Amino acid sequence: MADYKMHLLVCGGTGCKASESEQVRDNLLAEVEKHDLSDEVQVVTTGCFGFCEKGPIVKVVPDNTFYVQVRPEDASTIVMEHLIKGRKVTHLLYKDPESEEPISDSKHMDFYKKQVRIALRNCGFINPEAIDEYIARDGYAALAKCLGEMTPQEVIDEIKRSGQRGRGGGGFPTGLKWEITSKSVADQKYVVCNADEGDPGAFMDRSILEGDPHSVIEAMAICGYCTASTKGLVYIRAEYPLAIQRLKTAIKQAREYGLLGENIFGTSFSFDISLRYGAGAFVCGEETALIHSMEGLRGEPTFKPPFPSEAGYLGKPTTVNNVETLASIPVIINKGADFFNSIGTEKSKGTKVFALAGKINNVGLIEVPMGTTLREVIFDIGGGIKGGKKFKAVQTGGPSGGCLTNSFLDTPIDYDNLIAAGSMMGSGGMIVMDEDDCMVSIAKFYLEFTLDESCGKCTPCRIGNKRLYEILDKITKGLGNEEDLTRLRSLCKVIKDTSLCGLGQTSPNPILSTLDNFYDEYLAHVRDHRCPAGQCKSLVKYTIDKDKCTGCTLCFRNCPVGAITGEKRSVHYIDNAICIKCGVCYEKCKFDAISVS
Amino acid sequence: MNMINLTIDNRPVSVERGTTVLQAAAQIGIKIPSLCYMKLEDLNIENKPGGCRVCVVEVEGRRNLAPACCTDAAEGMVVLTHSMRAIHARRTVVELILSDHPTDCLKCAKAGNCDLQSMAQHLGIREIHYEGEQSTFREDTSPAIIRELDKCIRCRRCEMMCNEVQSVGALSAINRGFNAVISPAFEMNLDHSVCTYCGQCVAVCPTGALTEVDHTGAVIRALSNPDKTVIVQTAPAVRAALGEEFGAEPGTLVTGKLAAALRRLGFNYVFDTDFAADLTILEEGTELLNRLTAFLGGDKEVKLPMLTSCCPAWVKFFEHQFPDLKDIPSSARSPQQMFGAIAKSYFADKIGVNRKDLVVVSIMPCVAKKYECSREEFSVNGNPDVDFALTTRELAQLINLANIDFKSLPDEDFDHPLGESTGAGVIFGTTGGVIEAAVRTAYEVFTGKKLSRIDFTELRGMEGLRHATIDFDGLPIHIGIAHGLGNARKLLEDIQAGKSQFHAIEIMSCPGGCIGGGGQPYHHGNAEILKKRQMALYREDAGKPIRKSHENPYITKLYEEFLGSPMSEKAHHLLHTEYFDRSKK
Amino acid sequence: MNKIKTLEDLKLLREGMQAKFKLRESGNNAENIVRIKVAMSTCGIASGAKEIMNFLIEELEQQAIEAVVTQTGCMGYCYAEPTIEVTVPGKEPIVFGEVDKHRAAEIIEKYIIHNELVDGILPMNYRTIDN
Amino acid sequence: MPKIKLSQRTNEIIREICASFDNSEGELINVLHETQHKLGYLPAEVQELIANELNMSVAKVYGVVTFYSFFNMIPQGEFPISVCMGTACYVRGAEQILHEIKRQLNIEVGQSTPDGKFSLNCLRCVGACGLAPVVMVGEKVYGRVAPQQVRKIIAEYQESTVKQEKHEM
Repeated sequence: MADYKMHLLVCGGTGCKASESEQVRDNLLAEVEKHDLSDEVQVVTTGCFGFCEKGPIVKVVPDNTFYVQVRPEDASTIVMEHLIKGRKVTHLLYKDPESEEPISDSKHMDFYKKQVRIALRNCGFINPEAIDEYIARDGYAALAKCLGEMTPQEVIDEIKRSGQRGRGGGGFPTGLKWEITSKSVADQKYVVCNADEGDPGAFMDRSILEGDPHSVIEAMAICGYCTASTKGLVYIRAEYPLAIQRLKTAIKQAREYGLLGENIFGTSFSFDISLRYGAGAFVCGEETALIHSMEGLRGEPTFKPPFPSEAGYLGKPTTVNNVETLASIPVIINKGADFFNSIGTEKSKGTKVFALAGKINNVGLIEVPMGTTLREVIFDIGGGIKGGKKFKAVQTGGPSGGCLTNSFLDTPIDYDNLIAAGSMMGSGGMIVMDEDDCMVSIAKFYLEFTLDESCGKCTPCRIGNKRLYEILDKITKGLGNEEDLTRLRSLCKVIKDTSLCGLGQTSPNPILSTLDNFYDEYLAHVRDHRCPAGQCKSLVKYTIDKDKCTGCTLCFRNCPVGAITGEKRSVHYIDNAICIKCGVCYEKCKFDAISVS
Repeated sequence: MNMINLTIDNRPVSVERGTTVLQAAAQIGIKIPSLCYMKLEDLNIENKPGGCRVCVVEVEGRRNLAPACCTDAAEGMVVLTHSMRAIHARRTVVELILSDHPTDCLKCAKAGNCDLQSMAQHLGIREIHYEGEQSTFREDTSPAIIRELDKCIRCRRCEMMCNEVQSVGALSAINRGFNAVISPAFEMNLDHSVCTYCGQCVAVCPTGALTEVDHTGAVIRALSNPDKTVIVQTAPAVRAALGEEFGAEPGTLVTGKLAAALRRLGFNYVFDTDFAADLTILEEGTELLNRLTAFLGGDKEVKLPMLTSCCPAWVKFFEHQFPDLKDIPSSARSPQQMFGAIAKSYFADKIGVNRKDLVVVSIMPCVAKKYECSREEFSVNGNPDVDFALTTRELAQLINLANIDFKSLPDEDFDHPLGESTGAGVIFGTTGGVIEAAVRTAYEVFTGKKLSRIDFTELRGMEGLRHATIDFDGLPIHIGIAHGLGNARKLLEDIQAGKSQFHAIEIMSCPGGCIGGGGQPYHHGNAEILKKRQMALYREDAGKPIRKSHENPYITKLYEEFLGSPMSEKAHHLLHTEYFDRSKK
Repeated sequence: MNKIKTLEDLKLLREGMQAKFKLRESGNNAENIVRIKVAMSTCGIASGAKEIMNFLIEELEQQAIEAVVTQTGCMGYCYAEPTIEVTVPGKEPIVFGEVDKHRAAEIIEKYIIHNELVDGILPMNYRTIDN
Repeated sequence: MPKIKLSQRTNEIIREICASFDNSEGELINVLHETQHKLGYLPAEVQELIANELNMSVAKVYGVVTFYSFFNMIPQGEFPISVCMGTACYVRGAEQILHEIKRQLNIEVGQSTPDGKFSLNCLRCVGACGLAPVVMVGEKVYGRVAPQQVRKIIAEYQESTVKQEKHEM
């Protein structure tokens, strides 16, 4: 029976695999066996370490030695030197780029970990339904500190000094927002948590509420203290039943502990929270629309000013903050503004949570310091593109954002850089696209979304976006011309310039950014009536190469519409009148016999 | 201190805090075009959704263009209303609206009066660069109003009128995005809804999406039928507004030309609804005095205040929304219906014409009157007392059709006996007028004394809710006045709550009263027009030799010859009515 | 539970809880038990985390292994759901991804009982703010 | 729209819900959520009653119901199928899945099969992007769905007749 004293962890992430990590593992196994260490040393493949640029990676446990860029031929050295002689293989250790000193222990090289978890600090760590676990991790200590040791203005100053900006997309300084509400005079004020996360492909807020609801409750109470509000409301999507349930449990527990309710911590401050449910309207993420929705009305935005901080819910001053913004507040109070503003870039402080999705290996929820580059996010943390395909674009900011290309990969992510690059931070959805994605179709996809979600109140958004969509639809059907591209751009600008709310003002961004970055692809559609990515169904045709087809019938069997005919062991044919261009045959064919044109 | 200095199109302007850029620009003669924005000054009516985006202007330092209608002027603001960028955006926005709008302007009911049409012309739009799918909706025809939503530009004025001003709640924005539109619940027909047909939605609709049902054809047919005797009555507010349709200044009285025009159109008798207004005063006034006397005598069964009942939209409003109060309004029919009932009995007998061969046409400032004359209780064996109600606008149409040059018409008089009226009948057309007319008669009947003054200025004005106390020779009579159904609702809620102190309340559905009716020439958002019409009616009243309804000799004659006395059995049968619970409760 | 009235109350509670967890994690005394956290966020549950949690509880009980199985929120490894974190006394917590019943059984058998790692563990690739 | 008459019990349920929110107009959306939760959908008669109880115009209620995609005016199928159309699912082929479901069931989005068994809707991101493309049948989430699997997923429910625990009107 084996009793392992040591483990060799070989990264099996896609990036490392591409650089022969499998061979490294096999060689290590062979070496271990050769030296008869099989009972003491176990070689295992792991998931991605998030440090793909230095892969393949081998980590030795329990001493946490971290070897980088390990070649298959290094296996014998590692086994001989490290396992047998107990000496670290210095030339495989990661060298500090500044001091050139090798770093032996992964405990001392946290910097390779591109992620820093502040808003997500408790997610996946504590039981979200156990307030005690939250308290054990300094939960409600920030609230206690605020109530016991700080004046509201001091708290606001601290938040202002932290440089935190709203994580919902707009990037308005949080402290300033609080200050405006605090200075508004009214008999009743409100704190609203905007949990109407509607961006398709974004699930940051949901994860925080599901994983750490108390951090949001605590922050709302702190905001209540700062702004002299006694009522909090969480506006949450009805599509998030689990988050709703966890939040309800958390509120109940906080009340039982006296952390919500009358005279919190024995002070004169009272605060309580209730829930309001969204009902499937993306535009309600816009704060004035959200407030109307909470009032039981159609979620139509109204012109600002007045801002909610002056006249919001029921006409009273209201602070509206996004979930992620709130989740970081207790950290700012506990660890101080300087801790927070030491992270990030000049104008964007702290960390940002992203929901990494699309054609990427490590789909997931990540949190990185502002200023991390897209390349680090996509290729290190995200483990690169799925299926070894070529990276084409990354879409940030959801329907309000844009598609960024290769040339932006080394741009440090922050509010201003993303806007300068033609996209925006948005709430943090990050969708990665590969060579198979047609950028015109992507733009059309987003427009369809906006069209569906436009409230219909203002002309440019209601009709303008419809017209944009129609032009894009025409282009993807091969019916467009170059003049359409000019019209597209011109209309985009007017819609941005004249729309009532943020939804309309940003809805053309996916088009403008793809026009800027993928103009050739648009040209191919309108000039040659060709979709380079082969995605626009009207423009593609699947054909079977009769020289390559072996008559294996795999395509025939998989075709969902019966468009393929052919006898066993003889050449098959696709009837293009029936074909729905789903591409299944293309994917299934083992002989490369099916081509797209 | 509270003045703000800014620059608009390179010209300095100083405005009060809270002034919008649109208003500030207007102060220095810069008219920024707008479509959805509408403000009726002094009537507390404002539509400011900021939705059409036609009024966008460039404000220095701002990322986007700003809608002038909802952007407050700020100190040091630099505004450009006609920069390239603003013009391009404005034209594109209008092009977008046009791209979702039918182009059948030539045969649109609103042609020539359409704000969108004028806007397109104003901006010189000759091409629409963004054609595409148009939103289409089912056309809805009700007894009074036609909804052609394909022509709706989502300005939301009708929704605002129906909800905020009238508190009727028949219309709401529904759906969203490209499919968003203004509609009754479940996209049902208007006649299945709680709509009162007050027509205020029609009055403010900038396009042809909301118009009245056109009865001009039916009237022409009747006029050209030799077997029919066709008579016409014309409501007080019409004479103060019809001139506008022919280029006259708002507030011009065209009573004489009106009578002349109607005669030239071929009506056999040209009468005046004002006559019926005088009759109404006698019936309603008597009813009030009866109720008042009984009440003062301690009769617990008697309900006060008494509410006027001349306005058909108001009647339908309380039938839907306050059915529990349906015993409170006077049982007196409206002047239009009193006229019809008398015309088809007393007058028909007089001229020896069978009621079936007598066609009664009314000219009304109102679209609800079309509905009112179709109410079953106002017909005898299927023959309505009033056959057709035309709006002031339809009459203008008819005058044009008949090749009449209105401006050059001589002044003529109404015919007798149903054309004689007093000043009291004239002021029925404005808010406060009905109750003033009633007071003039009730006072004299109640006290037995002659009034020392006839003008009750305390009852006049434009505020939505007014009240006054009139001394009936030692007895203080508390009077309430509401125009706009939203204001009426407040008084009704007070009554429901037992808080109302009034003895009598006058209610008119339309802001300003009938002069602001849904059938009047379009005011295009200019409240001055309403005020001028109101002043015109008071002028006409002041110039009348007789100014109290009970002194109208033809009314006296009518009672002597036909009705007996006010509230007599015959009067009750012909001139009074009952109300129905139309709520779904 | 009594209400927390003062900062002191909170501190006491916090310290009490921390001590309790430390006890569990330090692993050289009474609380010498295995701790398993199952990521139970929407996508975790959608990919079967609930079933895995039940399975783990049953299996551990059947095999008489002293263990506490709790739920937690999203660990961030959405591509590898369901994910669980296993802390064997005296050792660093280890996260396993794509845990189906088969793999869960393997984790108990190999890792918890025999200290043998299984392929596909997920290295912690982020920094925390704890220090 | 066919008229239905609400049963006494349904009337009571709605009144209770409205009362639990103090018959307050501002709570309309909560009332609608709760009512739909109990009754499954919000037909005209239900909206009329709610309008009455909250003392507001039924046009406004309808305006709100038609604004939010979460509210239904027609009964959902016994097994409501929702295809996630979030971006992550879209780039991983959600459109083909949707197309395939439409073809299999011969219905369009927003419709139900004639036997009332299935209804089809699109939704925006259930937050299970790691499993894209995602299809939900009732509460059950199917991840990483391929067009060829659609037939099998539907077949799972074709035979079954689990009655929804919704209150009958």
